[in-house]
Amino acid sequence: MDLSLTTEQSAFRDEVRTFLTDALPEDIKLISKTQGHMGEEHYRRWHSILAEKGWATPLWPIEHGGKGWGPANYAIFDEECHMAGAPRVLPFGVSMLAPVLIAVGSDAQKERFLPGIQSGKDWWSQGFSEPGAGSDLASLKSTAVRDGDHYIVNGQKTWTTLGQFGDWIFCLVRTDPKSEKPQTGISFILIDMKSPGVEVRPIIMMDGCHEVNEVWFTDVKVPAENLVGKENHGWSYAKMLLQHERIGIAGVGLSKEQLASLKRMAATEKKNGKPLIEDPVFKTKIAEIEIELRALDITNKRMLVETERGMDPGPVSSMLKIRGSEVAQKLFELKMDASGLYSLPFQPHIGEPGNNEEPVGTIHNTRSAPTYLNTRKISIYGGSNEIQRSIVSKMVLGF
Amino acid sequence: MDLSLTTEQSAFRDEVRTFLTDALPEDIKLISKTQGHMGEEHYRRWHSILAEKGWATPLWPIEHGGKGWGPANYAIFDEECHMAGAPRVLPFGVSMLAPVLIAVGSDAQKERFLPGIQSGKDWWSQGFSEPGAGSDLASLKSTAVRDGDHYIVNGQKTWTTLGQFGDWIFCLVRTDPKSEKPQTGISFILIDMKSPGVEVRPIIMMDGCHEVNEVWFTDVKVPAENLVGKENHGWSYAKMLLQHERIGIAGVGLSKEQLASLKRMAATEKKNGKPLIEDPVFKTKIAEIEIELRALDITNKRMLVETERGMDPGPVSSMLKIRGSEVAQKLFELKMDASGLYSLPFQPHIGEPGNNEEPVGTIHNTRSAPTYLNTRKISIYGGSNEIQRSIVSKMVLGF
Amino acid sequence: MNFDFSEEQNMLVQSLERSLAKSYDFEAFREQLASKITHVPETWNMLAELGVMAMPLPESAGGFDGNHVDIMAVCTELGRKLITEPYVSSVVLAAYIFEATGGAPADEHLPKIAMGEQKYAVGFYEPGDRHNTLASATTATQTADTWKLSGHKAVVLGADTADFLIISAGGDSVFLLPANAEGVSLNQYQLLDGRGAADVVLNGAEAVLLGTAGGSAAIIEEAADRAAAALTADTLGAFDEIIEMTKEYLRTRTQFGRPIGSFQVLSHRMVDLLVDVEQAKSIAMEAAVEARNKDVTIRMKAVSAAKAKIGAISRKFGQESVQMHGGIGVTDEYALGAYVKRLLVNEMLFGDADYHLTRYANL
Amino acid sequence: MNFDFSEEQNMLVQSLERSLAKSYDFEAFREQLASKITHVPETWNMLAELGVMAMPLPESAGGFDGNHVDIMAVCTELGRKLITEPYVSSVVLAAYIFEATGGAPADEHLPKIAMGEQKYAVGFYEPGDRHNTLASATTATQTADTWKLSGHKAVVLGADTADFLIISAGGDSVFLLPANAEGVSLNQYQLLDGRGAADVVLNGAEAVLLGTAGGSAAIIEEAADRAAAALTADTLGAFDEIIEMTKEYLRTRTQFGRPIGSFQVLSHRMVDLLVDVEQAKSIAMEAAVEARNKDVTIRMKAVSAAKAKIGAISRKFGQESVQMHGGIGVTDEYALGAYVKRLLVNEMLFGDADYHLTRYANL
Repeated sequence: MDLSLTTEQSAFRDEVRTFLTDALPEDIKLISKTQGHMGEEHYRRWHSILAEKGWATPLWPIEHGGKGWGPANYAIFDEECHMAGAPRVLPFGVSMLAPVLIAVGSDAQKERFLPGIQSGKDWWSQGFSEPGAGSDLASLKSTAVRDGDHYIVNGQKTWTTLGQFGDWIFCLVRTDPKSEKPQTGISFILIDMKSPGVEVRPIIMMDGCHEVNEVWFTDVKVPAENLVGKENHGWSYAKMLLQHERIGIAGVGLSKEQLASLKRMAATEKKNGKPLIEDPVFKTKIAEIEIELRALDITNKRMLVETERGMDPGPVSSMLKIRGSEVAQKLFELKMDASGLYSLPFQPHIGEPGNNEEPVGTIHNTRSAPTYLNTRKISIYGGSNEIQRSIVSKMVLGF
Repeated sequence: MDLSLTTEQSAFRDEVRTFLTDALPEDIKLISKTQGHMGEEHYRRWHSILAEKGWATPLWPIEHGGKGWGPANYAIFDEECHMAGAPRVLPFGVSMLAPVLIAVGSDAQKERFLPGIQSGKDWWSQGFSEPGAGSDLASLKSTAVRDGDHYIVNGQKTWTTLGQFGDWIFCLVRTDPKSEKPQTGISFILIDMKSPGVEVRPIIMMDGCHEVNEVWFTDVKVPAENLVGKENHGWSYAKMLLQHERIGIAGVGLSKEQLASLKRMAATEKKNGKPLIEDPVFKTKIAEIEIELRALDITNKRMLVETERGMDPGPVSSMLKIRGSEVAQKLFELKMDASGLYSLPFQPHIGEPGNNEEPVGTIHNTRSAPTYLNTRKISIYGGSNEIQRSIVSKMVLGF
Repeated sequence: MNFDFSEEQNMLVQSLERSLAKSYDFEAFREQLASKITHVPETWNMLAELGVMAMPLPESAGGFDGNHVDIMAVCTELGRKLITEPYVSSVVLAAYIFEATGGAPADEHLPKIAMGEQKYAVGFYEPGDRHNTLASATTATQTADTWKLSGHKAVVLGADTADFLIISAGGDSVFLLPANAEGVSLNQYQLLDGRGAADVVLNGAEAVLLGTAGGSAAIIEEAADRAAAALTADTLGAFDEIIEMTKEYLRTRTQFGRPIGSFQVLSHRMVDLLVDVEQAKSIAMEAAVEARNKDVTIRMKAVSAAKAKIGAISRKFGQESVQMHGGIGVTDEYALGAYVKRLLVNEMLFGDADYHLTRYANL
Repeated sequence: MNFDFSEEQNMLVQSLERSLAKSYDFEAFREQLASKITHVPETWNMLAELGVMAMPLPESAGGFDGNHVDIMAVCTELGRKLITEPYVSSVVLAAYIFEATGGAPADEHLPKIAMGEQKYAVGFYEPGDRHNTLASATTATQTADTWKLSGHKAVVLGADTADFLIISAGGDSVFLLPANAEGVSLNQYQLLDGRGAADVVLNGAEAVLLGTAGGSAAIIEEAADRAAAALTADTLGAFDEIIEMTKEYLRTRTQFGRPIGSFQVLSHRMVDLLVDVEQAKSIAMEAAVEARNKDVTIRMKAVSAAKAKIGAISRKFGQESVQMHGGIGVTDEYALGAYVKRLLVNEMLFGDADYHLTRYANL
């Protein structure tokens, strides 16, 4: 038993740190460190910096231009990126669509799409959820009807994260409305968002920000060659894809950075004339969540090692998602508590390009409540924590 | 809106206090105040003191020897009894069986049984639960088969509280094994526990004490006149009976006494050389539960007033049971925490008649962990908190 | 024991409900918010005409000598309808300070509060001193015939649209000045839930002393307690709406072919919220009844108990109701989020749960 | 990174499992308890023969120079089988103190610990001073050629059957004396879970100084930390058993015609326990790896994190597993209660969750 990094892992971590120190632009870092919202340009700029280094798609197989890292190295990379304040690499193209294309896509599709994903030229969106099909994805209603060389797509997707910047979207659509089970008769299809009949409508979140969208399809013509894999087999590709969300699902890097930021805030804020961090009750709350995170960090690494060793991931990713989201949400909550009255002024667009508002309190205070509200989504998206518990229970208890 | 007692209620509370000061024997009070287990003699002695005053059965209608108190007065009485350290009046005869007899018993049954319940001469036990029928009472298996003037009873009851002292037991038994629904075909019957074929076997609880029992029936002959109400209608009488558990279900008196005792302990125990009650973290824990109890006290009184006014009690008793048990259990837990290391020595029979052991720490410390363990039952018996939530949900949401 | 509103209070609630139902719906509320309007004169005047401003004031000021249960009745409705008017600032905080300090300013301003003719905002808190009601960095300097105030008051509720400000200095004196006085600069903004506030920076602004110099610490604490009690009532209204919305959603939204409320983990959590609402009502009642108690310990205990407990319940309510709704719960166009934000603001103003729990534990 | 036991450790665990499975079942355990037996010589000797006593000791004392992960491996099995032998008292606490203080006493006693020839108990805590490891009311007075101890040590684990006692005085010195020495009176008892302990009252009892006078505070703290780490491992074994028992019960017990595990409120709570067990394992591993770290802060942080977290999880485990079982969960004849009591004892000894959380927060 040895909980420290191996020599190779330490060296790798140092390499990542050096790279981040050199390559991460200050303006982007500042947005992260102040809980701001990244704009399209920030995401694209950071993606191309990473792509140049070959680190935008490090988990991809080497023959497709990846680095073939194992999950442990990726976890080190992910954590260092969070701690440094780098934006996340959006997963939709890189870690959701690409593994499916690599596994079941045609050679033409691989050739056509993988380079754009890797370079970041093509911004991909995900089109799974629908208004009546969130946790219960199998009840989706969007349709694609074959018409010669094309499919005609109709329907509505929702919760499309950053879809307002999307060039392409991969969608689950119903191709056989008469199939017996709701999971069958679904296909996986790639749609150019510039096609006539595609409309993106913003959904404003309760923190006032535009992060997700509805995407409407009205008689959209999609070339038949954009079907991925076999018609009516989309459900199994979607399941494969969702499994790739596992690495980093515990959000250890995110939470470590939030913990550090919470401590900085609590050292500045005062309670009864003394730094809040010295208040016995608040200090105890910080200690509790810090210990939970400490345990989560080790649990996460244990699971990664098991996975690298080939163990069936089983219910592990669900367990990491449950506890990881709880830890992160608690940290955002404590940051709001630490902010006191200055969490209340509502300045949703502060720091966005073109907005020159000054924060009423500090930027950390001002963003604490909107961020708390926004991150309630962590326990909802990607399969709510209730769904995750049901998955584990099914596997472990049989119910 | 006025949260204080009315003049009449204040006067009544004073009367109860004076009575308790005069009439409650010191030795019995000491057992309560040190979380001890009452013996048979203590229960019987206190019952006859109350019976003499007419207060053993104050909720009974006046024509049956009761006082006809409303629930608000009873709540005052109940709370004062707890605070003074009086034993509870066992509910089995007084508040469970008697209301059923008064409602649907024959005149002969009323004449035969009510006086013994009132005086405390007859110790009644409850025979509902069975090994396979706890929360799911309708699946009970004990049978009573009519044979001339008698029923022949066979089967097993369990969790029979203090059944080792019982003179009589009221039971639910299956009289029509072929009925369609499990709830039908059940009868309500009174059994003399001295009858041949009745055997009481102790169940030892994890705190080491003998509080509940199994009661086995092997070809027990029960006179047919001991059937209450109509054959096969027992289920509805049982439901009627369980509703009478409502008053006092929030356990406000019990919890108030525990809170007072917790504060006394925390003032004596030391942490870092200072009284534990001055520790900011522990003090905050006490404040939290004290506030919850404060709210519960008012909620309980509000509900009583509504009930006296004739409002359908609806899901109220379930809600009071849920929160009341949570509050009480938290208090027992904090008392154990306050006890520190001296909660660990195991002295289950200390203070029982004939046991002259000295407690290793103080008696409060020594009893804190066994009491914590024993009172885990509060959220299980009388319909677990999960069952209570389902009852409320059914009424409020329809599911 | 009596846990009901009086007949007058019930009538008041009914007319409030009717009037607010007419002028307010959620779409109108969203539009108001988007236009950054925190105060709608028609609504304000309607409240004045209904008498809910005069109600708690003394008869001498044209009021009806009401009590804090009246305030509870009103504030519950304001919370229920997400009303952003600075009612608490004028009618609870400022009115009480005028009453308690008396003299000519009281004679002049109380009738204006009763009629809704002027709006007032009261600033106690200061940057860096969190929930400390008696924050004391703001100074008052006496000159020949007046006082000059300097300092910074944080997140002053209603100060964005107030005509007059009441400001504490040194933690134990209170002063009155027009919001547009020289030396006053206001940084005005909306709070999370659309109510208005401002940071008030004073730079030698001329002001009138209310009551005696150094003699108002107890008045400041009572004012904050009364406001805290009022906000717990406001939260009750929001709780009711959240409960209704969530019950409805659980009943009607289907997943896997059944209403999601039929999933036990959701229905049981809903039950816990229902229990919490009853507890919240009980403890808010106690705060309303005791908010004006002359026994300071009784008042503080009741108010702190209510503010701490309802604060904790609010947090749980926000989290649980959003989680039970799923995605739609975090969007701006669905009313739930607006109520969740209302809860947060009520939670933090006039002492958060931590502040009041600590105060309670030390009483 | 490597989260596994070594091959030697796995072999050790397997032979322990085999040997304990032979001698122990729950009925035998209940009988032992009822007879108030806290130490069974056959079990003790079996542990000695398996080498688990020698294992963590230095080679010079006939040991195998093991580490604290070895201790973790052993203690997990002891907890799993509810073994009441005073292993931690002798092999973790006393052995470390001898090692750290050295000299003739170490040379004499360490080999006896390694062979299981003598049993030792170590007393730090005192009445009224709760979880303070450096409790200092016990005094040591130096006479011409020896030391005399007076004072009261509370709930000394294993002192009921120990041959020798190690006692701290003044919070910074440690002394050795035979348990049957003159001036020692033992109030012996079982703990909740059947392990043995005693309150030790010293009345001028003659004792040998270990190490230097006033120089052992750091040793006392490290000893307590090593014991605390060992108990978190003991708890892991109990967790495993509780999980298995509860899963089995949820799968097989039926109510309303279906297995109770199919009720979502129960199955989801079970999942939370499963997550907690993974967290507990992780943090206990860290405590085992760092329990002997020369960097005191690293050691204290790791041990306090583990003891606090596993204490909190233990409380939840006890409550949830009992609640999911219903009535049978609170009876003595069903094994669950025995494990729940084991958790409680592990939770409270060598600093409870509150003590360690506070210590962690202050580091």
